[in-house]
Order: sequence, then structure tokens, then C-alpha cells
Amino acid sequence: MHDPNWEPRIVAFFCNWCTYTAADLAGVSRLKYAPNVRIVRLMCSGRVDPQFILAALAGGADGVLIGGCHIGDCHYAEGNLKTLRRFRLLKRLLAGFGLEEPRVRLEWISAAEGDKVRCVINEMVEQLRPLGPLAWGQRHGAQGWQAASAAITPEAEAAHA
Amino acid sequence: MNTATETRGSRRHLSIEPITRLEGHGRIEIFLDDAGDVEHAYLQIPELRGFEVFSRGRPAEDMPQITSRICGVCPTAHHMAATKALDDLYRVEPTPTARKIRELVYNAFMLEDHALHVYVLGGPDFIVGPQAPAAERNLVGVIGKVGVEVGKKVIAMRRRVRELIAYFGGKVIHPVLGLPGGVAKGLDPAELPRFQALARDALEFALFTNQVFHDLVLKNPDYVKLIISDVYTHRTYYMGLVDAQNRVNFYDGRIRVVDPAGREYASFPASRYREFIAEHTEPWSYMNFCYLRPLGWNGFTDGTGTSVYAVAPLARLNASDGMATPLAQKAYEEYFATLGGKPVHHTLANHWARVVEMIHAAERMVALASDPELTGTDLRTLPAQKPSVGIGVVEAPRGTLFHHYETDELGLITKANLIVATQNNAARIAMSVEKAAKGLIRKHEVSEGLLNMVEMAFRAYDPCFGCATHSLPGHLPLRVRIHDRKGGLWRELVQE
Amino acid sequence: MKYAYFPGCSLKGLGRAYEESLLPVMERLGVELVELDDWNCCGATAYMSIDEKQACVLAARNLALAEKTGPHDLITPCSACYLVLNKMKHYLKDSPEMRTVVQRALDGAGLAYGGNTPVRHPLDILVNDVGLDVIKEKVVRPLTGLKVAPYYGCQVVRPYATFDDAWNPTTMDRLLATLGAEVVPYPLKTKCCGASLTGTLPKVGLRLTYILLREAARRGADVIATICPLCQFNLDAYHDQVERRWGPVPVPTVYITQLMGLAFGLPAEQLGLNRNFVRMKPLPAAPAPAQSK
Amino acid sequence: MPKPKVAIYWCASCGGCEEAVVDLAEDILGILDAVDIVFWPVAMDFKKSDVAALPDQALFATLLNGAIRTSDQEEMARLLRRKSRHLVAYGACASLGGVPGLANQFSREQLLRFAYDEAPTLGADRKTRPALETRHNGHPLVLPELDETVRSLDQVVEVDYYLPGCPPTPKLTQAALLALLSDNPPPRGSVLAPDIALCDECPRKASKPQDLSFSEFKRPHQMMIDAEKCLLAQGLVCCGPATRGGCGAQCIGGNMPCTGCFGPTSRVRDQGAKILSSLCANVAAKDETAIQRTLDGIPDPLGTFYRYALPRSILRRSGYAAAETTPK
Amino acid sequence: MNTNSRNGDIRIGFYICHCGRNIAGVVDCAAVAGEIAKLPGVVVSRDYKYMCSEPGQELIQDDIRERALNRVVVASCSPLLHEHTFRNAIEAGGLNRFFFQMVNIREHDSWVHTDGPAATAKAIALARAAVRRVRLHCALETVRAPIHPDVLVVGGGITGIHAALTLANGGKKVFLVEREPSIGGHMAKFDKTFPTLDCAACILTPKMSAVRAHENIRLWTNSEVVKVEGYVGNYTVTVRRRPRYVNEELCVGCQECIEACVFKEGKFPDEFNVGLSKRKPIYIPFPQAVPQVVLIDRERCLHFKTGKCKRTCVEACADRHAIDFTQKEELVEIKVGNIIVATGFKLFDAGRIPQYGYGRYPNVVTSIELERLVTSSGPTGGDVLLRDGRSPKSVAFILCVGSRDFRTNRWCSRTCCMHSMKLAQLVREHTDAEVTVFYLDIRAPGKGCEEFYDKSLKEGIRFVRGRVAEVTDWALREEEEGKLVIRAEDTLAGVVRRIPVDMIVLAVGMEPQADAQDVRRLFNMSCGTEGWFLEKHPKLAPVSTFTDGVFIAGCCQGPKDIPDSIAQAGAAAAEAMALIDRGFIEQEPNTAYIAEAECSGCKSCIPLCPYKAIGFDEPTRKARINAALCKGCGTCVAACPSGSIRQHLFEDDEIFSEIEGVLTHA
Repeated sequence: MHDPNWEPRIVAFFCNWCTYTAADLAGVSRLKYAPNVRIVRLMCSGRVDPQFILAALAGGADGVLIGGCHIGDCHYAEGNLKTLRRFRLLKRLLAGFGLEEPRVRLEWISAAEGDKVRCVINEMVEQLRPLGPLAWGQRHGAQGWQAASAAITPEAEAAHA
Repeated sequence: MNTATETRGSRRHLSIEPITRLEGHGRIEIFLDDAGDVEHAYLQIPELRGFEVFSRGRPAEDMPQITSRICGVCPTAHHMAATKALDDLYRVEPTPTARKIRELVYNAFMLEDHALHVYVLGGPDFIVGPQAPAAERNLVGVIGKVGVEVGKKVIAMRRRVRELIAYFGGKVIHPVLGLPGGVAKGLDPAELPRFQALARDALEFALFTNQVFHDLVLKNPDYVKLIISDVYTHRTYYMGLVDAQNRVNFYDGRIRVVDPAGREYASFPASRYREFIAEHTEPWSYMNFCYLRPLGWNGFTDGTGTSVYAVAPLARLNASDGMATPLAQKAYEEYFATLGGKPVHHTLANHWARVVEMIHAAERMVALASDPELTGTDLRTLPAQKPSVGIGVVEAPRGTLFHHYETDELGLITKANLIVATQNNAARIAMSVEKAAKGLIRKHEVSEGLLNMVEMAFRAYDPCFGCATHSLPGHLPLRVRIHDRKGGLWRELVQE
Repeated sequence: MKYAYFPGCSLKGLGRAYEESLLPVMERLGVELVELDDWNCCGATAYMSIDEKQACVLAARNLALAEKTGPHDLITPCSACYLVLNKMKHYLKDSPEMRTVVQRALDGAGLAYGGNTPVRHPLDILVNDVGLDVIKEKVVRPLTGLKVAPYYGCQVVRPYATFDDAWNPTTMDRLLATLGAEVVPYPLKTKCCGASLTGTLPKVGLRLTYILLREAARRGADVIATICPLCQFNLDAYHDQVERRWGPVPVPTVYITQLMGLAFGLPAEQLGLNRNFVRMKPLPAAPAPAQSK
Repeated sequence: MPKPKVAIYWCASCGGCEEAVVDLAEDILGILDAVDIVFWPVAMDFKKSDVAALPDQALFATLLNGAIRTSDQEEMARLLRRKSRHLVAYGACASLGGVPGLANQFSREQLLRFAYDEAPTLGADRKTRPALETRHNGHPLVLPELDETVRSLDQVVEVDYYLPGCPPTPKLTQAALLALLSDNPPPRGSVLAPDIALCDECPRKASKPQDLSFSEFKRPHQMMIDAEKCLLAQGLVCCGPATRGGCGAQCIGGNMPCTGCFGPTSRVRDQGAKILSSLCANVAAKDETAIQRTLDGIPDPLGTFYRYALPRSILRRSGYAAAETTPK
Repeated sequence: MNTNSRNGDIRIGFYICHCGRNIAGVVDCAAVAGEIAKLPGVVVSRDYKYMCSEPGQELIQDDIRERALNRVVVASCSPLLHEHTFRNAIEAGGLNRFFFQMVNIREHDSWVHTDGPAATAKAIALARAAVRRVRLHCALETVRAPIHPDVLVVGGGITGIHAALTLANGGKKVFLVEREPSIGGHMAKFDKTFPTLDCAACILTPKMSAVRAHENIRLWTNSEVVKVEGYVGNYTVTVRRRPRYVNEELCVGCQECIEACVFKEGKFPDEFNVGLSKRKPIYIPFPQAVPQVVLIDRERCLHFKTGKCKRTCVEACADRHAIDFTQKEELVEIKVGNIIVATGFKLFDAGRIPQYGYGRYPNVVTSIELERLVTSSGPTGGDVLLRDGRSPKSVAFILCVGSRDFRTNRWCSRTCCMHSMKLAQLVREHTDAEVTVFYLDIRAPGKGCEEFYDKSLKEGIRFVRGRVAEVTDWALREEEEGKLVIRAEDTLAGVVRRIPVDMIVLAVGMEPQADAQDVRRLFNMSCGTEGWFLEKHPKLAPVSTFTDGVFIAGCCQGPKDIPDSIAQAGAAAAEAMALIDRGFIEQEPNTAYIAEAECSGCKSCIPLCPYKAIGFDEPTRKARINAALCKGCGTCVAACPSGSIRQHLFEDDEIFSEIEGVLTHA
């Protein structure tokens, strides 16, 4: 059994216009939610490269949350549709990788839905708890993509050196 | 396993590493009795790659390309067996043009693969000589023996034949032409003359090879004695693919099995392979040993009561009533006449049988290349039925090859089972090695020459452990390890 | 059309007339009702207020039985059953805790409930599944000239107004119109009939009953149509006491299905109309068939 | 001055990479003029001890093909790493894990279970399992243990160069050797193939429309394939856009889609994720169900997008696989 | 100073803001600063009370100079709030403004978490990510785009009117688009306005005609915006102008045609009088309508329906030839730099609360219906009458109809209390009826409103506190006979009352327009959960939206009374003017770009761009991105299968390093 003080870590990719703003609204409204999420801001959920999701999982995240504008509301017309399409196939792919369903989640959260940010995050944290740590990197003898990509993108690594 | 290595390392052992030139790896363990004679020898295969398992969930139409990765030496064999399994899976007949393209490609492949063995892998044992120093028993040695010109000829011919395969297959190593009901690409009539010329040259080359074999091997009484010597002889069953007239066919037909006396034991379509073939597991090897299911596993025994059978050139010739092409038929008759009639039980005769088959393959190429239908444009029969089960078989250079798939109705693999050439031969190979070892190693007397002769018993099958271990991952070198009575390691012959 | 049928205790007891009229009417309409095998108390009555959990388990068992019998909606004529069974579905949906209690109990009985079977009221099925046009076709004896006050009671539309409006339901109004009856505007459609109080606070309960009857009378209703056994009994059984306190209000209360039966030309006695305390007057003279079209 | 020494070695491979070297055909003689092939199991008799005996860095280069699945292979990889100035991951398996790397979707136990318990052709003695150590007629016999995962070479030792392809083309092989021999060899870590996707050299490039979106994904056996037109434009999943060029678009030449054996470009960390990303983004459907329907045309994303690169992908292997380990 | 990022020696300054207690109250700022100080490349790590303050910014600038910083990370509030501030600060400090990364530890951390240690750990993780990320930042230049000086105002209610006039008076060209045939909106229907009881028409009409007269205003009634493209400063808007079959230029509004219409009497419900009166197929919405131009109701006009009309209207119009049955709908495209949305509200449909009997009981009316009844220009000439023509003896108002109720609308409509009291007083003026007001709470915060409430009380209007349960017409007692009966709990007296009255007025609340969602999408705005258009910031940017150059004013943003609507109209106009007079806007240089050599020309990206910014360059056979058209969503970047498209400010490596950063354990 895993360490009792273990807390799920969620990496969230939020679009600048709806979900990130909704998260700001949640703050302005002083809503309270679990501190397990780390938000990465992108201009549009359409920028969420599936590589980012895999990198987060391999890099130690226990779950990944993608947040975008509701369909039809994308600040860039249809960026979120592209996200939806990618997400659908990615879920099938991740099932092939044996990843539990709740670990990766896509939510449409408009700038007004501060409370939805709270609910989704709390709910996700609770869904991840029983699953325990993903610890993908350790499980597979790799520090996720960092080791895996060391040779292929030397410049990328050099940048961190 | 590391720990095991170390404890062994702490024992007294020397390593002279002799066995190479076979695709993939195996290991032979030889145990001596007090007198220093061979008591037992074991052939061990230490790999498992799990193709059947990781084929699950894959779309069936990808199998010809996935399974060809079982072996880069005979990818075309796996590719073709898989493709034929897809025909069966979707209940489609390839169009006449497609079938001829497949056969042309396949015979071309048999030719070049046999050529590789004759000149690079197995041949050197004879061409250069069994007693020759290791460093010479290779292509370079062959060139030294037969001259650079011949070497270049061999290389050029192989290249041209492989270019033909590449034309249709996109790539020669891991081709992509196979689809259920046909092939992906047709032949541009403009290319036809080139291939016709090639076919003619291929035939000439095959006959030339036959000549070389006669000159260097058959004209040498010692070699012939060696071939028919009891050390290299086993009385087993033989299996091969034959056409309606029971003549050798590499691409299609019924599977025929003859008993050690050469009488037909069974003749069945690929779909019934499970009734006749079974795999036996020994805890000391990852490779399963095939035997004839109806006879049950009777151990590594030959002669009466054996259930062991052989495949590959020697077996194909034994299992057939003749060759479908004239020149090959002539060679076939000479072969049996020289070696004392059917069936031939001499393992080393595989080399000659291989040359006979080269002629056959080349003659088929000539015939197909001049077939008007070859340039047809109707390349595919599109599947209409829901898939469920498909079984395909071909004669790989190294023997009968079975691919068996089961899918859901989307055509995604739910179950796959593969019986590859070397697996069929595994039991006989193991016996050959033990017998050779017993025959050659006496009273602690071991020389590299002797060991190479043990190795020859083995190499004659042109065994492909890459193939045989399709079910096994990564691989290990073949080692011959000789243990004394107390089980201590006495000598070790390792090829990394 | 086929439905699983949960009669509940009333339709086998006090409300027998309801079943007696429901079954032939549904048969006329080609609706097949398959009575649940081994059904039990729906869990309503006082049970719900004494031990909610056990009441729910009772209800759940019925629903589980329904699911076992096949993929048919469950029809429950009694408003109380209808309410409790629906309530149960909501509980199971909303309260994980209740879900576990119920599931454990059902496991014990070798049963399971997936929460699928919809629980439906005859009124819903008549108007939305069968359809008024189909019903119209079956009318051989239009209730022309009969003034009816449609009374729905409190439970069918509250709190789960699934097929009609909680404040101003109209399904029965439309159904009655289809039968040819004259629907009097009745603002007390969903007022309490007093049934739940007559037992405990007779005074209050009786007054409510009286108000309903009186308003119906004032609006000239010949009869009150209802869909709830409890209401029917309550509005029918206490006329003597009402009369003692406020004078006579001789409006009979019958089941909508009984009126349908009449309109379909079924004989009154087969419809259990004779079971009423306050009998309904025979229908006005049959009009010429031409008018019925 | 002595010729630079070159070793060619194989680990978990099919032998195709050896064949690829043999396919240098006449040119192999040219290469033999330039370098000494001192170690090549498939075609020459030489000894491990010969290599072990060499001083470190004595080998100019080692072309190592095949993935790593056993500790013997790991041991050899380390030895050759030590002895070689340039260690080249030769071919898809060494660079990316290759097709056998698909085994990473399953556990070692699943592999063994099939081979010895479940295979339909097993005989009466099914369920016999090979044992790491056994005695037979009193003779001790040992077998190596299989690793749980297939690893690419750079997941075991540091790799200087990558030569992609299943197998690499003779052309690239020759070019690579010449590049290494040249005065200014390419920077370490580079992949010795063009760093641009296959479409660049694809003969069908021009036939791809600029506004291509997918209303349906077809599988090659379901349709007649036009031999001129871009395969993506025909609705086939072609990995060309996400795959390094340099192979000469051989599979396209065979009128079949690219399956990605050259791996991703240097700018991409996960080939599968990228091809998925671009294909999905261009799906035409706009509502959930229609999207789902279109994507059903790709029933096996893992096998399709990670045919060669699963061990080298960001996630590397399946979670189930890790969950289940062989009982000892 | 080293401007270019990667290889040079990276000197990072990290600053964490206490924001008073807002952050420091939960996050241990000193601890965060301490942790970050340990990271490679971090040369300064400070915590400070208010980073956004003058001294806070100077702190950074001094460090840039003295410690030769070439990267800055500030952990404080949301970048949407202060990123600009800090970028300016470091620019003033001599550093390229994009060598900066902001960490949101207020909205995303201290404000949403209570567990101090956890919040501090989160702050460290986010900060570490930013520090890793900022190393990779490159020097970039902001792009300037000019602003088109014209403005579009959508909606011709009092809000739109005021906004348009303000801008026009400021010398800006304004397009005012109104869906209805006349401007004026709801206010035009009012008799008087609270709390001053001055005549609505008297204050509205002059403004309406001013619009008509103003040289800088292009007024398009009977028109709707159907398409909006572009971005702040450069919007291209398509307006659909529906035909009124009367030529606006030629019609003088004499209305003779209406007289002459073959319909002698009005026959169709009059929209302006909410159906309380009838109009003809050719009509003018109301006497003071602007424009003073009649229009023809195509659905009802005999000519259109039968083609067999005598066209008496055409005769009446005589040589003015204003009537034109051939008029077609037209689409007009205009270019503007800013847009003000003032599309107003819709009244709650009282029918949704059946227990109040609206629609069932004829004498249950809505506040706006009563409004028309009390207006002298209304259908009854200002007499408050029951349907049967009697004058009511008793009138009851029910407040919060549809408002402050979970079953309908949760919000307070803000105006109903005052509006109802105004009507109550007018009813008292016009009749001798008893007036009772049923209320939940009286909300009279506006200037002069509480006084107005007192006045109402003094005038003997009865107030009963309690939500009305139902309205019925059945009598329990004698006095209830023939009346409507209100049942309600008097929560002050603690008794349930049955109160019989003749007329019941439902004070219906305000709702977002039915098509608010479409309009929102049209202008790329957001809606709150209730459906009102969402302002950028509830306090600091009440009339701005998340789309630059699109402003909202009046009741489309939420219920308001007239003064507040006017105030917002002015505010929005001012915001627009500020942008126009600045003359340009600065755009984030977060555009996508293609590494020429790396692009294989696979064309996967081309169809993905909603702005057609990606093209295929035939000579090079590679894709090309037009930076001017790119809006920086990054969809093509994520999609490029060979990773050959990059995005400034959101480079793959920057994001990977951020991911890595938030996941690295401290």
C-alpha cells in the first residue's frame, strides 16, 4: 500500500479565455478547493499537445485535467473542437496503455463557471485517491520522457543544464 | 541470471566460441560421462519475443507487416503466410494477377535466401571446408575459394533479385505488398523485360550454383562420405507443401507428411494443422519442440516410434513425388539417385536439396515472368464478409510456416498462433547435435574442427532462431558447453 | 403496448373499483398489463415516516422485480405508490448511502436494481403513450352533458411533476374532454383532500374534504373524477359527517377509468361503480351517434 | 595507418539489420576497403573475448541493432559502449525499440502464459514452463531471465548516433559510415537521417489537397488504393507527416502507407502523440457522436501510432504490463 | 545586458508578493522565496508586501540594474490582472518585456486554499515551473495595430441611445443598430419614472430625436447584426436590414397611409401596447417613434397575403412614393474599431408561475401591462380598468414574480420594488382603489428611493410581507365571491391571509434576452450562469468584456434602473473613446511561426487555422504563416506532426519545462 500522506498531483492545462479565467473567478469568489492541482496556462485548449499530457503523466502527475471553453464558445472559433477530437482518441490510446479512466479528464468550463472549477477539481482529486500514485516514471524504470528524450533533443536538455 | 553466470564463472571453464552464421541464437549443452564420452547434449533457445501476444488488438491487415519483423532474413515468408491467412480470414481469393505477383515475389525470395545460405551461411563449411580455420569460413573465405568474380556474381545476383522483391514490396526487408485478396501494387508493363531478363539470369545462376556444388562438394569423396555418414543421419518423418501432383510447391498446396520409410503418412490442408502438429515444452528451453500430434511426444528419438518430423529442403524433397519444373526435376532425380533413394535421412543433404530448390525457384520465375496475366491491373478482391478465423501456410526457406489468426468482427486480432520453420525442426536439430557430438567427441578429445563439425549438424538446417524464437524476446548467442560427470563445466564454446 | 403492473394494496382493497375499471379499459385500448409476481407493500403509508431506509428497501424490491420481468415501464395507478416508487428512484440516484443500504438488502434477496425501469402513472400512459386520438376512437358512448370536476390530488404531480404541471395539471382535463364530458374549471385540482388528516385531525381533514366537494358543487359538477384511491375514498366516504356539519353536498367521486369505461360502453356494474357510497347518477340520455363523431 | 575497426552487433532483433548491411551488396566491398569489420556475429567467426581484450575506445564505431531485452544484451551493449568511439543505434529497434517493443503493452507473464499454457498447438504437456535452472538426467541446465520491458539502446547506455529505419537503407548506412569517417562528424546525439518529415520527399506530395479534413478513416484492405494520390487524401492513416524522411518513401512506393519506422523528427518527443494530434485535429466531424464514428476508423491507435516507437515513447509501456509480474 | 536567452548566463530575479494578507495570510512567502533562491540561475529572490506598488516595481528595476538580472519572475495575482504592469516595469528597467513570467498564487492559490503548508508547497511548485520556463524566454517585440475610429452600438434602448450620443458628441462616427422598427426600448413604454415621477416620454423623446438628427450617427432600425469578424480596432460587421416596405428617406411620417389602409380598424395586437390595443398592417410603432416612418407588417398586409389589395395606402402617399412593396432585405458590411453591446433585457413570462393564474384569470396583469394602462397615451387613455370595463375597487401587487426564486430566476431584478411602488401610486392617482403590495423585502437603495417608499406608505398603500402562494377564483367566504383571492403568509403577523381583490399586478422581473447566447457568440463574449453578459472584472472593468474592443452596457449585463444604465452607457462610450484616441492597440506577439527548413509541407496545419493565416508556398513547397493574421491560439503548433511550427511565448520546450517544474519534488 502506498504512503498514507500521499496526495494526488494533478497537472491542469487551462485555456486563457474561459477556464483559466474561471479559475481566477473561483479565487475572486473565495471558493475553496483541494490544493492538488497545478495549472498551466495556454491561450487555447487547442494548444494542448497530447505530448504535454503524456509528459505530465510520465513526469509524476497522478492525473491531468484539460479545461477549455464550451463547444461553440471558443475564443478562436474551433480550437476546443480540435481538443475534443484529440481527447477522444487519446482516451482510447491511454486505455491501451492501461491508464485508469479518471486519470485524464476534459472539461468545458466557461469564464463564469468558477464553481465548476471547484467541483471538477475536488471531484477529480477524490476519484484519484483510491487509484493511488501513478508513479509512471518509477514504475517503468524511467524518469518519464526526460530520460527517454535525452538523446533525441539534446538542445532541449541543454537548455535545462 | 547474472548470479547464475557468476557461479558458473567461478567454475573452471574455457570458452572457444565457435558457432555463428545462423540467424538468431541458440545454445548447446553437452554433458560427458566419466570416460569423457558424450552422455547427453541439449539444444537450448533462450529467447521469447511474444509476437502472438502483442499481435492482440492489432488490425489483422497489419499482420503481414508486423509478423515479418519476426525475421529479417525471411520476412517475405512471414509476410506471405500472414497475407494468405488474411485471404482465409476474409474468405477472399486473390485475383489471378495478384496470385502470380505473389508467386513471382515468393520464388525470387526463395532463390536469394537459399543463395545467401549456400554462399554465406552454410555453404562455407563445404566450399571452404569443415576443417578450415574459423576466420576463413565466411563469405570472404568463399570469395577466396571461388574467386572475387564469383563473389561479385553472387552479390550482384542477390541484389538484382532483391530489387525485384523491392519493386513489388516497396522494401525487400519487410515488404508491404500483401493485402487480403491480392497485392497493393501491380507491375508496370515497361518493367517486364527487365524482370524477364532477370529471371533468365537467375536460372543461369541457379544452374551455376549447382555446378559449383558439384565441383566443390560432390566431386570430393570425403565430403560425400561425410554427408552420408551415420553421424549426420536421422530416420524421422518429413513434412512439406505439395501441389495436386504431390510436387514441391513453396507458395501453396496441401501439407504432406511421409514416414521414415517414405510412405505418405498424412496429407491435409493448412486449416487442419492443429490436428497434426503439437508443441512439446522442455523446462530447459524457451523454444517448444514440434511433433506429430497423433503419435504423441515420444522424446528425442528417431527410427521406429518417433513422432519427430523435419521440414526444410531435405524434408520437402522427401515429402514430395518430384519437382514441378523440368531442370529441377532432373536435379531432383540425380539427388536421390546419388544419395540412395527416398527418403534421404542425411541432415547434410539439406545443402544439396537447397540447390535443387534454387533451380526450381528460378524456373518458376522464368515461367511467371513470361505469363501475360502478370501485368494485369485487377490486383484485389475486396473483402465482403465479416472476419473470424484465418490460417495461412507457406514453405519458408527453412520449412513449413503456419500463421493462424482469430479476430473480432472489426478484424482486430483476438488470438494469434504461429508455427515457424525452425520450431518444426527443433527436435531433429537437437538430436542431430547430440548425435554429432556423441559421434565426434570421444575421450575428452575436442578440437575446433570437431566442434565445427558438431556445429555443421546444426547449421545444415539453416536454423533461424530469430524465427524460432518469434515467441521469445531479445536473444542470446549460441554456446556449446561441455560438462564433466560431476556437472562441472569442462569446456565452453560460446558465440556472442 | 406492454407494461409491468404494480397494483399496490389499495387496488386490491378499498380501491378495488379502480382496478376493476382500469383493467378492462386498458384491455380495450390494447394495453397489456402484466402484474408483478410476488409484489409487496410499496413502502408508503406511515412506514416512510417511521423508517425511511426500510420503506425504500420495500419499494426497491418491487422495482427490482419489475426489472427482472423485462424491459417494460412499471405502471402504478395508486398515487401513493407512484410517489414512493419515484421517490425511491431519486433517492437511489442522489444518495450513495441509501444506494448501499438498498443494494445490500437486495443482494440478500438475490435481487438487483439498475435504476432503469421508469415508474409511470396510468394518466401519463393514457395521454402520452396511448394518445387521445386512439382513446377517442374507442368512445362509443360520449359523456356529452356530463359535468366533471377533474381532481388530481396532491401526489401525482408533486414533487415530481414528470408528466404534468405541478400547479395546474391538465392531462385529465384533456382526457375528459376527449370522452365528451364537459370539464368544469376546478381551481382545487391539486388541493389536499384531507385524507392524510382525517385519521389524525378529523376536524381539519373533514373541512378540506368539504371545501373540495362544495367548490365542485358550486361549479355545477355532476361528478368529481379522480385518479387516486385515497382521494376517492376520502371524498366518497365522509358525506354523512360533512352533511352533519355543513349540510349536504351530494357530489359523487369516481375514478377517471370508470368514466372511460362508461364512455367505452362497458356496463356500470362491471366498472365497480356500485361500490361508491354516493352513487353516480346514470348518464344523461345517449345522444345520436352523429354527435358522438 | 591501420583501417578503423568497426563492429556490428545485434541484440533483440530480427536479423533484418544484418541483411541491410549485406544489402550494401557490391558496396560492402568498398566499405571493407575503408574499415575493418572486426566483429559481426551473423557473418563472421569472432570472439567476444577478442573485443573484451581490445583497449577502450579501440573500436572506431559499433553499429548495434536490436532492442535490449536481456541482461546478456545489456552486458554486451555496455562492453561495446566502452570499446567504441562512436556507438551507433542502428535501426528502429536499437533507436526506438522497434516492433518487438510492442511487447511493452503486455507483461512478461502474459508472453509466457501464451507460449506455454495457452497456445492452441500445445500438446498434452502444456503448462510446463521453462525454468531458469533445471536438472535433466542429473544435468544442471540454466536459462537466462527475460526483462520485463523492451528498451531502446539509449535507455541502457549513452548513444552517439542514431540510424533509423526498419531496416536502415544501405544508402543511409553508407552515408552514415562516411560521415563518421569524415573530418567533421555530425554532433553527438544526432540522428543520421534528414531532420524533415517524409512528405518532403514523398512522390505524392503534390497530390495532397490544402484543405484536407477527414470525414472517414479507411483501412487499406477495405478499399482500392489509388497508386498516384496522397494516401491521407484517400482516407488512409499514413504516418509520413510525423515520420522522419530519408527512406525514399519505400512503402509509399509499394502503394502502402508509411507506418513510421524512421521515428519522429528531432523536434518531437513522442511520435504517436504527434500523429494522433494532427490526424484528430483535422477530423471533419463537429459533434461527439460523429467524431466518435470517424475515430472508430482507427481501432488500434497504440499499434498504429507506436508501431516502432513504443519503448521510446513518453510512456514507454503499458500500465497493465507493469502491474503483472511473473511469479517466481 | 544579455538579451538573448539560451546559451548566455541566465540571471533570474524572483519576487513573491504578500498582497497584504491576501497571499501572505495563507502562503508562507518567505519560505517560497527561500526555496526558489536555491534554484540554478536565481540570483535574487525576495518577498515584498505589494509588488504592484511603485516601490515594488522599483525593487525589480533596481535589481535589474544592480544585479544584472536578465529574467524576472513575479509570484502574485493573476497575469490577466497585472502581467501588463510588471512587463512595463521590467521594460522600464531596461529588460525586454518578455523576459518575464508571472505566477498566479492569489486567485489560484491563497484565495482558494485554507491549508497553509499545502498552499505554500503549491506556490513553490508553480514558482519553480516559472523559473524553469523563463530561462527559455526570448526577446520579442510587441506588435501595434491601428484602431478604426468608428463605433458600432447594438441596441437602441435608453442605454444604446445614450452611448451613441456620447460618442457622437465626442466626434466619433457611430452606427446604431436596433432590431425593432423604432428606438426607445422599454423606457418608451413607461408613463413616469421613479422616484421623481417625471414623465418618461419627456426625458426620452428629445434624446431619441437627437439620435435621428445627429450627423455622426447612422441609425439603422429594423436591423440586426449577423456577423462579426476581426479583432479590436478592426472589426468587420455585417448588418441585416429588414425591409419596412416604406422608404425611410421619402416618408415624412404624416401617417395618412395608415388612415387610408383598407383595414378601417386596427385588427392585430399592438406590440407596443403589449397586446392591449389593436393596430393595422401598416402602422407606426408609437406616436414618438424614431424614425418617424411607418412600416408594413408583411405577415398581415393584404397586398402581400393575397396580392388583391386596393393599395389605398399607396394612393394616400401620392407623389411622395414612399411606399415600396419591392423593398428587399439587405446585408450591409461596415468596418468599426469598437463595439458597444446594449441589447437590454426581456421581461419574465408570468405564465411560468401557473399558481398566479396569469392567462387564466383576465384581471391578473403584468406590471408592464399596467404601465400601458396608466399612460395617457395608452390604450385606455390612462384609465385603469378591469377587462369588463369596471374600475377596480382593490388592486394587489405581487413582487418578485420570477425573481429571487430558485425555481425560476435567483437574482433580484432591482427595479420591481420601485417600479411597483410607482405604479401603486399612479393607481391611487387614477382610481380610488385599495392597493396592497405583497413583497419579500423592499429594496430601495437608489438615490431618493427610500424616501419614495416612505411616500408610498404615507399614501396608505398597504404592504404585506410574504411570498404569495397562489391566486384563485374560488370563494371561501362571502366577501370573496366574484373576486380573485390571494393566499399568502403574512410573515410579519405570522398568519396565512386570504385577500380578495379585483385586479392583481405581477411585478415581473428581468431576464436575459432569449437570444443572449447567440449574441454572446456573435461578439465572442461570455455569459454568467444566469445568462447575463459577463464583464471582464466585476469591479475594475464593469463594462469591458474578455474580447478587447467589445463593451457592454445597461441591462444586458444585469438588471438595472435607468440611471445606472445611463451611467454604464457613458462608461462604455468613454472606454471606446480612450482606445480610439490612443490610435493603436498592442498585440501579444504570441504568434505561431514555421521553421522553414524543418517543414515537410505536409499541409496538415493549413485547414486548422480559423483565420486563414497559414498558406502553402508553392515555390518552396512549404507552409507559410502570415503573422498579421495569426491570433496565437497555437492549435496548429500542437497539430504539426513534425514539430515544425513553434509559438512565441508558448514554445514546446517552455511548456515542457513548466510541466516538469510543477512536478519536480522540492
